[in-house]
Amino acid sequence: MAPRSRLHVPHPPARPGQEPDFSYLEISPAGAVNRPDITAAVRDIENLSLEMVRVLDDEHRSVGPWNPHLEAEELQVGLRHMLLTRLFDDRMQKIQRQGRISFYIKSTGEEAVAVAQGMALQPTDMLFPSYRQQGLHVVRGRNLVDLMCQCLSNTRDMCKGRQMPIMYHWGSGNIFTISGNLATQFPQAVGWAMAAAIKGEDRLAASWIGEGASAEADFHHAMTFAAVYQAPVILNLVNNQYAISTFQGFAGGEHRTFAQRGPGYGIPGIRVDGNDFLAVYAVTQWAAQRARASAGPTLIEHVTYRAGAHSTSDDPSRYRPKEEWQAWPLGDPITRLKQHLIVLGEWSEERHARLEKELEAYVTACWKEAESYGTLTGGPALDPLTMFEDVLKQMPPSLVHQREELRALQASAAKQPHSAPSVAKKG
Amino acid sequence: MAPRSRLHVPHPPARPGQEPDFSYLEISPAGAVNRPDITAAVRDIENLSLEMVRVLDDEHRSVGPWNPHLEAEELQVGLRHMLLTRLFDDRMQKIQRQGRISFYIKSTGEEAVAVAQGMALQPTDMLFPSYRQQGLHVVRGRNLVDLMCQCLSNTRDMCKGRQMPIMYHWGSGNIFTISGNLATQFPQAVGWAMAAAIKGEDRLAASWIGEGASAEADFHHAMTFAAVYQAPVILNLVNNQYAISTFQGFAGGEHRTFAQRGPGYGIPGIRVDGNDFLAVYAVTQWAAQRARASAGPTLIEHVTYRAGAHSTSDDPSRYRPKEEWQAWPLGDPITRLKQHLIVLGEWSEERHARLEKELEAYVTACWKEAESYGTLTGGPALDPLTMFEDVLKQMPPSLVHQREELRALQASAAKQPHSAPSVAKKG
Amino acid sequence: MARMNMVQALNSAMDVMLERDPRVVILGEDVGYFGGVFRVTEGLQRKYGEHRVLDTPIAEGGIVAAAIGMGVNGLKPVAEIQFADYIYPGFDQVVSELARVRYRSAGEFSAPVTIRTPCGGGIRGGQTHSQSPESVFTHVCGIKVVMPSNPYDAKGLLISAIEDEDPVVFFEPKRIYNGPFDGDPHKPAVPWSAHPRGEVPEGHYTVPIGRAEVVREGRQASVLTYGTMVHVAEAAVRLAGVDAEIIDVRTMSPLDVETLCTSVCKTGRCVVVHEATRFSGYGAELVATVQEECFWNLEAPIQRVTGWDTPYPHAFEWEYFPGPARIAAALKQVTEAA
Amino acid sequence: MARMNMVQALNSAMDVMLERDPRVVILGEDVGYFGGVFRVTEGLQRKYGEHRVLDTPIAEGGIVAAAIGMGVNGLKPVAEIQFADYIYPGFDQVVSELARVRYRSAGEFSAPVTIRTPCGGGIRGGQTHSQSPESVFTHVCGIKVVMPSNPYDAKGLLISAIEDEDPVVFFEPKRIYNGPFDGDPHKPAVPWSAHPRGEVPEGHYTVPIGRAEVVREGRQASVLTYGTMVHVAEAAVRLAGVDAEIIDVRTMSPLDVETLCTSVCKTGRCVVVHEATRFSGYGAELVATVQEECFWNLEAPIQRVTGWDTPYPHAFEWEYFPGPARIAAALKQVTEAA
Ligand SMILES: Cc1ncc(C[n+]2csc(CCOP(=O)(O)OP(=O)(O)O)c2C)c(N)n1
Ligand SMILES: Cc1ncc(C[n+]2csc(CCOP(=O)(O)OP(=O)(O)O)c2C)c(N)n1
Ligand SMILES: [Mg+2]
Ligand SMILES: [Mg+2]
Repeated sequence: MAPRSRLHVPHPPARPGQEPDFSYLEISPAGAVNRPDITAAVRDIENLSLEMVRVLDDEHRSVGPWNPHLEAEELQVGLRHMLLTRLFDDRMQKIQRQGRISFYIKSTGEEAVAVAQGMALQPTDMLFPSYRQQGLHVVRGRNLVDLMCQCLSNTRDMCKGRQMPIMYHWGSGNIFTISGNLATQFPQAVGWAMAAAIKGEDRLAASWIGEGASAEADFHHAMTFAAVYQAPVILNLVNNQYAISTFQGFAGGEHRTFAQRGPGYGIPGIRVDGNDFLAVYAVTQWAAQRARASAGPTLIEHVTYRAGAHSTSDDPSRYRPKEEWQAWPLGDPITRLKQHLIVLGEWSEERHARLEKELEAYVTACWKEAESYGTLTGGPALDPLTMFEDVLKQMPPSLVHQREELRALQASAAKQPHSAPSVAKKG
Repeated sequence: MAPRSRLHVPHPPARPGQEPDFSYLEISPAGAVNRPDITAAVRDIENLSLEMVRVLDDEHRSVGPWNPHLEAEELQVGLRHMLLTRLFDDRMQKIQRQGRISFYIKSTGEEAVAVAQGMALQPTDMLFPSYRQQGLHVVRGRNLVDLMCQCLSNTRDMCKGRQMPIMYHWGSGNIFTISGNLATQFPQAVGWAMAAAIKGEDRLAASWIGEGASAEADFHHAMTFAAVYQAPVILNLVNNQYAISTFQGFAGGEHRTFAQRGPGYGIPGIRVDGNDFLAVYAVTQWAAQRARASAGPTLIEHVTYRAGAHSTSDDPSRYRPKEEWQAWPLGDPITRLKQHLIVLGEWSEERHARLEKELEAYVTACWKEAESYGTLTGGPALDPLTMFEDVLKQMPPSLVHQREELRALQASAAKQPHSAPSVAKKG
Repeated sequence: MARMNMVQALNSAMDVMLERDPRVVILGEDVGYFGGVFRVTEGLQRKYGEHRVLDTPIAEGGIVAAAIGMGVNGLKPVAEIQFADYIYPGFDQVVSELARVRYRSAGEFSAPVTIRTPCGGGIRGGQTHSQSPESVFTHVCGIKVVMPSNPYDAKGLLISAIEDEDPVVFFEPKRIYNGPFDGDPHKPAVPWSAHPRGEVPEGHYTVPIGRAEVVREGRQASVLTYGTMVHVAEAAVRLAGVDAEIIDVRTMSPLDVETLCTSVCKTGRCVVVHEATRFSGYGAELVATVQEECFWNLEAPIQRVTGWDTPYPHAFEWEYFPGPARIAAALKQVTEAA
Repeated sequence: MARMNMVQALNSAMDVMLERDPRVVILGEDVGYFGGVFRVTEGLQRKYGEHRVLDTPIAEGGIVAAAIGMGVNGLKPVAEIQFADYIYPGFDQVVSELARVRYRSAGEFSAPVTIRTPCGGGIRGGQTHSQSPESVFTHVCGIKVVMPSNPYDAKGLLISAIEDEDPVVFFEPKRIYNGPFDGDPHKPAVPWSAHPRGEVPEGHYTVPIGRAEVVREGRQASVLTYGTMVHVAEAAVRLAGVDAEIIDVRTMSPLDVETLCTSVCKTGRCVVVHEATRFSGYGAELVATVQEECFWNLEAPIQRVTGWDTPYPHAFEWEYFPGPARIAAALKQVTEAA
């Protein structure tokens, strides 16, 4: 066999020890991209998928046709949600490091995606997130205690101890249950939207997928079904540059933007500065108007950066320069919105510091309450016998039997081990 | 529930009893599309995926930059291969109608795809066809008897009776085994091409998929892997307007060409008049040059029409006007090449009639020989005990045991039924 | 009452449910305008409109996923997978999603999807139009798995499946779509109209999921089987001259252990029959359950009569098919065992 | 000889094979530069180059398909599926393609692909990082299915798998990557260096596919198990105080019936243990085979000790896990049965 090879292998711009290099990233100036009518034909608006919609300029002013002209209060709410999401993430990560929960996934650096989008949608719209849009729960007013209890698998866990941390759901909040299997939610959201259209309802569905997961079959199914039935759905591809260790080139992002997948299927694609709260809000509004006007689905690529590790099982210093986040040309979404509000005269460093303190205290209070409902290692605990419920709506005889077997076992065993000290890697 | 629905449902242009209507089809004039250099960047040649490469004009002359300037003899060989493919198909269909084989699939109307492409590639290139590229076997000089024996599941069946008719393969001819599961060959071809690149070989892989099957996950995987590794592969999407009963709109072709999927992944897409032998040849040559120059994969959409039924299990008069084939604006690939040769002064109606007779006789002779090796209902028969072979390279004890069980059973049974009269639908 | 073959009975079940329940929608490849390659959905789109009966792209994973989304949004989708052999591209959505939505959300979300799919061989379909993959689905908790053996059950069970609040994978043995089949392909085809279970009420009725049926009472042995093989077993019992009880399992999961084991404990001898390959086939579960429950009554090892552990070969389908002779031999073996 | 844990042993197997055979290539999500999320491929890309050890897109179906194409083109691909729970998106390519290429082409084409994938629970992975789906693969003819229980076997079996001319699905019980686990999560972790099977030759050797191993001789009962549960069974035998023979099945398919049945025919009593859910689990096949071969020697019904028929719950993994107490109870039951 010849040692020579002509197989192309994508290379990330930088490895640990090298200078961060984001020269591959094509960035449009703020305000530069036109905002077409929602009824425009795909072929007339292909530029949206190649350029980058941006509203906040380098002086932190909002400019151009995509400026959503939000009230200052609304921006403050957005800032608050993003900050709360970040502080919540930081706390939970710390708690995981202490071994008090088994796993965690932060959304640091990407808060604008979930928060701006959540705010641009109606509460009745149905959301099918991946595991990195906890901001949606924050926007919709979820009590953080609920999220924490899920991470703790305690007596108030909405998942009754069945799922790993961060696999939230919220029926009344219209947020779907998260799966461990990547990408599966994407075509489900399309099916949900098809049903809404069949019923003639005005609700839309939105879903989120990582750029890495977009290589899965489900992405293709979602795009195809959405295009064929012109389903009222917003399909969000969050390109945070990394899957776990592999950069976006391994998902097919080397030669073309992910937003360009849209036009390939006859679906408008929009590439947006995912760290620009106003731009994300604006494109979401545009896509939502399209969906509500029966004008069809939209694919949005959010260009952002995963500032933290993939999860608490991951150590990114093994595969990328530590300094990348600082070098990321689109900045930090929280800082940018904060600076914008300051420029508007609607915010200050002092107010920000005060808010941060307030939210920190709130997170602390929530955690205290959550812990009172039990932890992995102590306090009140869920009854293990509940594990036999909800497999089917009605428990079949075999499961009744197995539950009784476990009940008897527990009765006979003086002490049955209840938890493991070891926590290994999870993807 | 509201009876109103805003779900879009694609509608074919015509149903049985209605006038055929191909106004949806965008057709470029022959010679109108530019032929870029094989090193051109995807974004600079997107027009190739929206327009239509055509060489033969309405006067049957070859025109424009894509004209491959083939010798007359080569064109005559192409004509012969296409005609033989068609006559073979017609004969096998008749034979199926007589109940002498269990199933058949014709390629009528699409012969130019397999034949022109087969001729434009090297014999060492590896082919991963779907079930409608029998022309590839013809081009590569396969004895028709071999194909017929496969359809007969007889003693000379290359598949040893294991596969339905038309599921050919040809190891030494570099044509891969056909699967009943749609689309699976597409990413396999990419893997094969990756291996060729890893080994530093100059061989390329080509694969074919129907526009209907392109909705399967495998299409997405093939495109993604081909794009990421820039594999030396030609990915052909044969858009013959129909899956089984559903027109191409149900595969996502309503709002955009299938060729446009290519640029969506960063892969050049070319839309070609699939019934224009010269155009198909030319684009294949271009794509093959790209692959051999390590310039990456190419997606080719062949715009053609499935003139016959989906298979012998199908009755297209239930879902489309009988007259559609006559109304098809891109004509019949055989007639068009024939007329071109006549215009060139290299062919005549008489020679054509003579060729047809000769090939008919050849097919008849092949069939006679094939039948002599056994049919489903008589003559020599394969040993059923061979069914236990090739599950694994070495037969495991359990299968040895099962084979002996069957052997004993057959010995004890005076007469064991060997075939069924009933043949039901297959997809 | 009307006479229906299995195709008509299944069609009638969907017709009844589309009529009664506006939440019911049908989706799948070629199921709409065309009425399905086996014509099981014939006429339904014309009657209920193309928003209730949807043709889909060819993407089984997409079909199942879309059905899940629809189910979550309050519809009751009935998805057709054109051949059971083609359910694998949708396997992840069935196993990781459809079967898990209720559990992982602690009951807050659920997707009451029915997946219909024709299975089994004997129609010269070769290895990719003949498979019976029920076993792998029975290993997946969170879904029910059903296979009827006659028109009456087919309609009643399909209505139950659609009404069920849990997902059901509904296998349709296509060899008996048009008539019962006793395992001899050379005999003239028998239509369902000549069979008592070809009498099918036109309106709504149900056959409960989770209940097996004794289709022939007997004392010498028990045959546990389902689908096409119920009829083949009947022929085998006649052939063997053994007074065997035949049980149509009907629901593979959840299993009606009681009916099965009552029979085997009574007869003390058992043959398990299915068309799928033997190794880790559903028969293994039946044997394992029965030997556990009836061990002290068993007088002979339980025999499995199944497809061989090879793909279903086109030319040798009748040598592959576990026909009456093989079943009869097993019956003799278990009844003659000391 | 060196001391290796299972991760190192598996890594060493690939290292040896990459070195010996230029056809061997590794592919999978994060397996290249990063060395795999469990670090099983650590250092291999650095040593052999990025054309022998390939990071891939996140698409299990694409990974398997690409591996098939590479196999057809003369390479010997070793594909990693990051978690066994994520093999389902590639299921069609495994079942309909990888397992069928040789058969349907009558041996003219074949794809000698090895699929490695970590399986099993006990690492707080919840329902989608804990599954043991071996059963469904054993029902698919045309592939071999293997699961080692210790570093020595892991390396020897993985080398055999890579050298095998047939496809092998190779399950790696991740709970015992770093050390044997006896079922008690509260005990301090034990490293492989303290275990005799943590002694692993550095070079090439093989452990044959298709052969079970008696890991403990005994007279009173036979425990048939594999993977993590081999160690748990050892603890259970001590706990129960029963002189049981423990058999590590090692290769689920093709099964070494002889070794298993020789043991059970000798002891007359049998317990089958696995971590996967019980219904239609691989244990059913073991029970079905054993009762057929050893019926006349069996003195008690064969017991199955398995995961419950629910998804693997995050909070209750130790109540879910078929631990020593449950196995010991089953051992008592079979040995005390009249
Ligand atoms: C089907 C499947 N394959 C693999 C994994 C393991 N896995 C979990 S997250 C992840 C990376 C996903 O990257 P991306 O989609 O970019 O999302 P991000 O984490 O960046 O938000 C992988 C490979 C999985 N959960 N599911
Ligand atoms: C996975 C899978 N799903 C469904 C089928 C049934 N089926 C066979 S051919 C066909 C239509 C394919 O249409 P297209 O891809 O356009 O190819 P064409 O027949 O037009 O060449 C269908 C649905 C199959 N063979 N495999
Ligand atoms: Mg990412
Ligand atoms: Mg087609």
